[in-house]
Amino acid sequence: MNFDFSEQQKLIQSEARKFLREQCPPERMRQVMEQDAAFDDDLWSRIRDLGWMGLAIPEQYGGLGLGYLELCVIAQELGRALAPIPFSSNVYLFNQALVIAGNEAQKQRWLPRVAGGELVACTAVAERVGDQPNSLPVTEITQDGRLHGQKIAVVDGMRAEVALVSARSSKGEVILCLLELDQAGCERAATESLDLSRPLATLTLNDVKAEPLAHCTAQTLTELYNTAAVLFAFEQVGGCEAALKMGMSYTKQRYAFGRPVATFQAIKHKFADMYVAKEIALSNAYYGAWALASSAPELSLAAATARVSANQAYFECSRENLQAHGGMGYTWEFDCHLHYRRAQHLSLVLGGTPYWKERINTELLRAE
Amino acid sequence: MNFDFSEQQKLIQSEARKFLREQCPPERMRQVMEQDAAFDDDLWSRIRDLGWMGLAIPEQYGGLGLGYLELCVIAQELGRALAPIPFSSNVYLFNQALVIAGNEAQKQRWLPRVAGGELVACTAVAERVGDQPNSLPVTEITQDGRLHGQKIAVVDGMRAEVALVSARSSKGEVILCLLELDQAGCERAATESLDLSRPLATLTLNDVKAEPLAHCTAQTLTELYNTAAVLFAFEQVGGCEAALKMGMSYTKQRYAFGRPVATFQAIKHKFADMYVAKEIALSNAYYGAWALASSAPELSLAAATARVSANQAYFECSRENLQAHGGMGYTWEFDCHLHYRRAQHLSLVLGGTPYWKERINTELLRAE
Amino acid sequence: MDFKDTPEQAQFREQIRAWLKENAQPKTETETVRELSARYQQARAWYKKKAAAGYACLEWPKKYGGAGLTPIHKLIWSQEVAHYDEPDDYFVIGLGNCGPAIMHFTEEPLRSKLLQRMAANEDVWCQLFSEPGAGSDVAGLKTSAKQADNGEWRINGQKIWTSGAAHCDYGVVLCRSDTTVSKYKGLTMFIIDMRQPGVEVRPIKQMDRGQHFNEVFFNDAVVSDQYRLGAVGGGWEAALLVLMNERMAITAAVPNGFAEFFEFVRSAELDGKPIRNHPLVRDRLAEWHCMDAGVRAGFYRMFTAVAQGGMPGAEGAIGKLVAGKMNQDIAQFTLQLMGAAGAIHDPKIAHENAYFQDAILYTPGIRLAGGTDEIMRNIIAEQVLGLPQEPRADKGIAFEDIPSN
Amino acid sequence: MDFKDTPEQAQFREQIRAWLKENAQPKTETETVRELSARYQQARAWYKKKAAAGYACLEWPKKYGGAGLTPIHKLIWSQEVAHYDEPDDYFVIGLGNCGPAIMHFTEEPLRSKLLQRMAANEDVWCQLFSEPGAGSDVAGLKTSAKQADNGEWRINGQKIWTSGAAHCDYGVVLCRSDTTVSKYKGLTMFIIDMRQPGVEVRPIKQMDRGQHFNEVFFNDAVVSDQYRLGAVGGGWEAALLVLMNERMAITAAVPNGFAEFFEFVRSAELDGKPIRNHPLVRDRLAEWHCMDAGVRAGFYRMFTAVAQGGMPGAEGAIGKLVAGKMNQDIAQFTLQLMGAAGAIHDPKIAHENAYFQDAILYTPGIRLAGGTDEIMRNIIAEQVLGLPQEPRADKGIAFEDIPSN
Repeated sequence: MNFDFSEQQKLIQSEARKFLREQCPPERMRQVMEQDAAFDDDLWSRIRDLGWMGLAIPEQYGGLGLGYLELCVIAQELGRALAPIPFSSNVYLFNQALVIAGNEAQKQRWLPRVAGGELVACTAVAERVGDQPNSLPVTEITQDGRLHGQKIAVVDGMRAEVALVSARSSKGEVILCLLELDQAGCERAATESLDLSRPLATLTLNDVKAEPLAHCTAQTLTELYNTAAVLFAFEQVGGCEAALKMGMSYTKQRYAFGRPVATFQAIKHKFADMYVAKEIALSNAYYGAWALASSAPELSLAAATARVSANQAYFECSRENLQAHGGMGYTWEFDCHLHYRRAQHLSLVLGGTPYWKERINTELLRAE
Repeated sequence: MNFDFSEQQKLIQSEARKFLREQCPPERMRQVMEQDAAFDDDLWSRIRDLGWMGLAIPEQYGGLGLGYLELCVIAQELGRALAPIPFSSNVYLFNQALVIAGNEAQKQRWLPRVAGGELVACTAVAERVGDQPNSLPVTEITQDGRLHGQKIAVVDGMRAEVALVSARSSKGEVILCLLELDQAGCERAATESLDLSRPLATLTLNDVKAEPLAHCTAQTLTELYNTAAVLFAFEQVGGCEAALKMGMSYTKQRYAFGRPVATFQAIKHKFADMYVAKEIALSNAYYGAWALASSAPELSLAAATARVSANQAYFECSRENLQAHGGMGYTWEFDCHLHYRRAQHLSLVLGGTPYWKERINTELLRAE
Repeated sequence: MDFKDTPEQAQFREQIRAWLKENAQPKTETETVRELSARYQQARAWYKKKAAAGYACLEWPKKYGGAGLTPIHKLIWSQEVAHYDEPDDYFVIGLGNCGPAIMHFTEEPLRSKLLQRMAANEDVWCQLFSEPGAGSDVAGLKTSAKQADNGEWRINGQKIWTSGAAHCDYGVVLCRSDTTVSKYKGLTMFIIDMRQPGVEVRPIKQMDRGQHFNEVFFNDAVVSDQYRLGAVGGGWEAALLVLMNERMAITAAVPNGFAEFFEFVRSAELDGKPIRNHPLVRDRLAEWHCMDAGVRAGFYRMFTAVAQGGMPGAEGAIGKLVAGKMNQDIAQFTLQLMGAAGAIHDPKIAHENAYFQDAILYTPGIRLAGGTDEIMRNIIAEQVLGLPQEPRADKGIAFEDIPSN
Repeated sequence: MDFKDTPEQAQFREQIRAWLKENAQPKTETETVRELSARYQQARAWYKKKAAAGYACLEWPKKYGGAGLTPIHKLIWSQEVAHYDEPDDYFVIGLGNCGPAIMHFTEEPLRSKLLQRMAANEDVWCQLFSEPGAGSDVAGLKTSAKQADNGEWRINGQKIWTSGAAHCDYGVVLCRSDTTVSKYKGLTMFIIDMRQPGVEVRPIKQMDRGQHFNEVFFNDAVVSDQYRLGAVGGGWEAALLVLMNERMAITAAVPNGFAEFFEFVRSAELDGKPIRNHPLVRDRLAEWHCMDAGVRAGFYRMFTAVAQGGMPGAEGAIGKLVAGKMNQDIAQFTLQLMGAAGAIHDPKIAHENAYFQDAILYTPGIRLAGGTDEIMRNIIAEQVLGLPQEPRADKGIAFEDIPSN
């Protein structure tokens, strides 16, 4: 048994952490929030130069040809650093969709541009409040590849050049299509996001030209979300670790009643509970990483488990870090709310906890 | 607004508390548990002499003609004292069933005997694991009043002389019947109870003679359980208060790391949470008492609310009192488990929390 | 046990019902939670209106501009006004906290002058206790007051979390007048003119982007000794009186989110299905109903106790402790049900005018303001249950020797 | 990242799989949780069988009667034996806790003699640390050890929560040898012969009516100085070594009730309907699955760390903290679903052989034994996260002056 990342992977992680500590302090996220920017272009181009976007993309498409495990450790560091960039939209979702269900022409067209960080992509699935990833879209695609409909909560939708859009095929099945957004009939409107550093858009599609992923099946979206759930879980765990560290460091310095706040049992036990939640999420994320890297049949269960634990752990860690800061935690100036907002965002955009819990049930009770 | 018990009622309560403190220390419950007795006959006869069984029974049937509010304060004290007697079976259930749905002859026959404490009655509703109070019984009553079936979890069923039995009428509706247990075709078997001081029986009924409550409707059982839920809630809150007091008193005396255990913040906050749960349950029980005493249309919602809060509060208080005692709390010798067992018993025998939560929903979302 | 008014109470209730119907603004369906600071003008207009009708400061003596009635009348007023969309509690800190301190600690003619102006809403008051380094531990505050030879005091330091300070004319400020004695003994309380030189108010931007609270900086602000409240070194006792009045100020319960959640359950559809039929939602509805109902019934018990001449108990602390976490849990649960679209913070798209998105961002504040959850549990444990204090690291030594940051 | 054995591990696993298949008793469907004390004879027989085959004390040196293998072999053994109904961990306290202390603190020839007899299960050992007045605060113990002029020690006092003491031949006992120095400095540890005069064992009746634990009374029990473990006054350091070995003794995780709940969800019908379709039950299944899966995956991480020569971390503390409350919550939730019949504690009537009724009564013990939930959180906060200690009331003063009950 070797249930750990390799030395090489750990090295990639520590280099990433060092880079992001220097290049992506919380002020980066704050700038995007306060300037209503789409993302941090400067950080994005630096990360492109490091080759992270093509880490898991085969060399033939311009990537580094490494695997999912390398992506997992990078994700953890991006989450820790609250990086305000469309990495997940491009790499976990758009890129993965092509890997899973694109044909050679589609891959050749798009993967090199993802690997080179030359485009921003988005994924558009939800249409109404309450839609789950498995809800059948109202958005239709006609036989000749024209899309009609509206998509909401599209992360990075205001800046994206291309979108992965779920639609109802003429057979009444879900299909994923590639849609170039710079065409007539395609309107975008910004909607405020809980995580102001990760803006959302509403896309209105009126008879626009799209191209289905060539090998898309009814299972493709589920498979795609499994992969993304594991990677999101690593981002979330990275966030948990940052929030926990922030809370401990603040309460060790801050005094009340003549002693450091961190010496009070109520505060210590709060941190112990946060740590337990984080460790459980981390262990489940590891298991998801193993399942992803080894294409194990357990992936579906492992991904849902990792996601539910990570959703809960990051909410708890970001919420109680804020609480441990006392009144100052409630100010705009302190960074506590950055994690709290990011925790909301990450736990919602791939579908909320109830959806993923139901996925766990489906897997656990399958075959019975 | 006068949302409190009257001075007279408070006097009854303080007298009851004083009486039970002297006459019903926890050893009483322990004796019943350890001797596999049905209940504490001695305490029962003393309580009969005080007239508590007939407190709310009209004078014409041999009672004191007081109201439900007096019964509520007595219930709270019985719960506090862990009284191991069939008071609830006789007074909250059997007696109330007659009051709600008996005809004059039935009342005249049974109420004076309840008021005088001359009999033990039981209520037999559940038939299978998972049955809820509103499950349609399999037990049938024929046109000529013969019962066939089996009832489980019958509190006080081993000692009772008469049972109130739910059965399916020939119309397919639930009906409550009076059944004298001392007849051929009626078998009883003891089953172990979580609360060993409140024994349970399985009743097997094979062509036995029973008499429907004359004015019984499809709603009677629900009404009966509403009344009982409020009175049970007062017993449960009394138990919460005793458990909280026990835990505080023990941890104030006991030292660890050079200071009383009660000075540790984790322990203090535990007690604060227990107190909050208890206060919420108490306030909801008050509201239930008001609804009961004033026959308010809110009774159904108020009773369900009181029950759910009381179920949860007593579980929490009894469980965390035990926890606060440390290892000693886990011994047979200490009294912590007496409350913990009683909390289980009271929260289950009228139907568990999920049933009553559903009742709350029915009431809240009624008319919509 | 009943919910009936006495004949006198019933008559008073009828009277104010009639008056409110004529004068107060009804609630509307589309109402959104407005920032407190945005309601200042409305609050002021409403106050003047009710003061003119004789309904301001109901329980204050008439000589100070009150109505000379009792706390019960105030409670009845609170119940009735709650049916309208008026910011009736807006000036509660001045009236409920500062007012009684002025009544208790000042002499005539200053007393009547200050109170009458406060009762007439000519002066608005704030309370200046918390500091950046003294939140949960208020008595650890450092803002200094030094007396000059002429008897005047000079105040230096910084206060924080001062509600509505930008609109205030006066404040009650707690200062450290002696660092060489123990923590609770070296405090002195003063009235301060918020418009005077050396007092600077700066708004705090909250994480939900609201700006109701302020920082207040004192830079050699001079206060005459006549404005001292209580004895030199008697500030803590004076502060306790103010805080007890805070507890006495029986205001509406802290928002716990239940009403909004109930409305959501009643009306919302998710993924094309009414959520009222979802067992998990029903489980939560019942759970939160029990807490909401219990807190409400607890207030009825308190109301009764006060009507009988008693003091309010721990009901406020329980209500606040329950409300903060519950409201946050409700918001989280509801957003999760909404799926990806839960991340959209837009009243045109999200249910209940984005109440739950607003709430996820403001509920952390409920769990902190007026005492954190942890401090509430300390209060319940020590003041209600009588459990012993922890060993104190700040006991029996001079303030200047207490470890601090 | 993989779950593969090395070739050598795979070969070992194959070998023990084959042996277990021949020799161990399979699990049966109707198996009920048996009281530990009732399994003593079975445990002893099983131990002799595996010792004869060379599978006892896998990681001990051969000269002490072990197999001379590594902790990994022990872990592989634990994984494989878990598939059978054998009480393989029965003697873990003697072997896992006392054994390493004997190895570390005694001299030859006593060392080899004691360890070989322990490894052969000729002697069974127990650990005597906790006292009625020293549970969470073990170092507050009072059992006294006084040395006579001839060098012998006399032990007086009372220990509690001694697992299986009635069957034990020897114990490791921690005593207070000096009350005039500070708490952690006045302790000394000894070996004690449990059959000697002055040692009396009395079973404790647990609230679930089990009787696995005991009280042990010492009344002038004499111990030779040769049986002292470590220095006079060095008992706390010696105890830490024992307790670290407790942490090292990588045994099966504390039962968390998930497997039984899962089986219940798969198979049970309530009120005529399969409960697997009930959304509230499904919500709980997913919740508890996540915790169970996370604890299990945490053990894989620990396994890997140990295989790489590292030390186990906080995984055991996390597993125990999660398991106790979760198992209690599972029992409570399930009983509530059963309605009135949940109150029946009878394996013929209740689901899963009344597992949940048993569990509601034994889970409080999980939350207390081996450190309460509160102590587990202290350990995680201080030892894992490095948070500062609380101010200590028992620091820097002689033991006899520390307030106690």
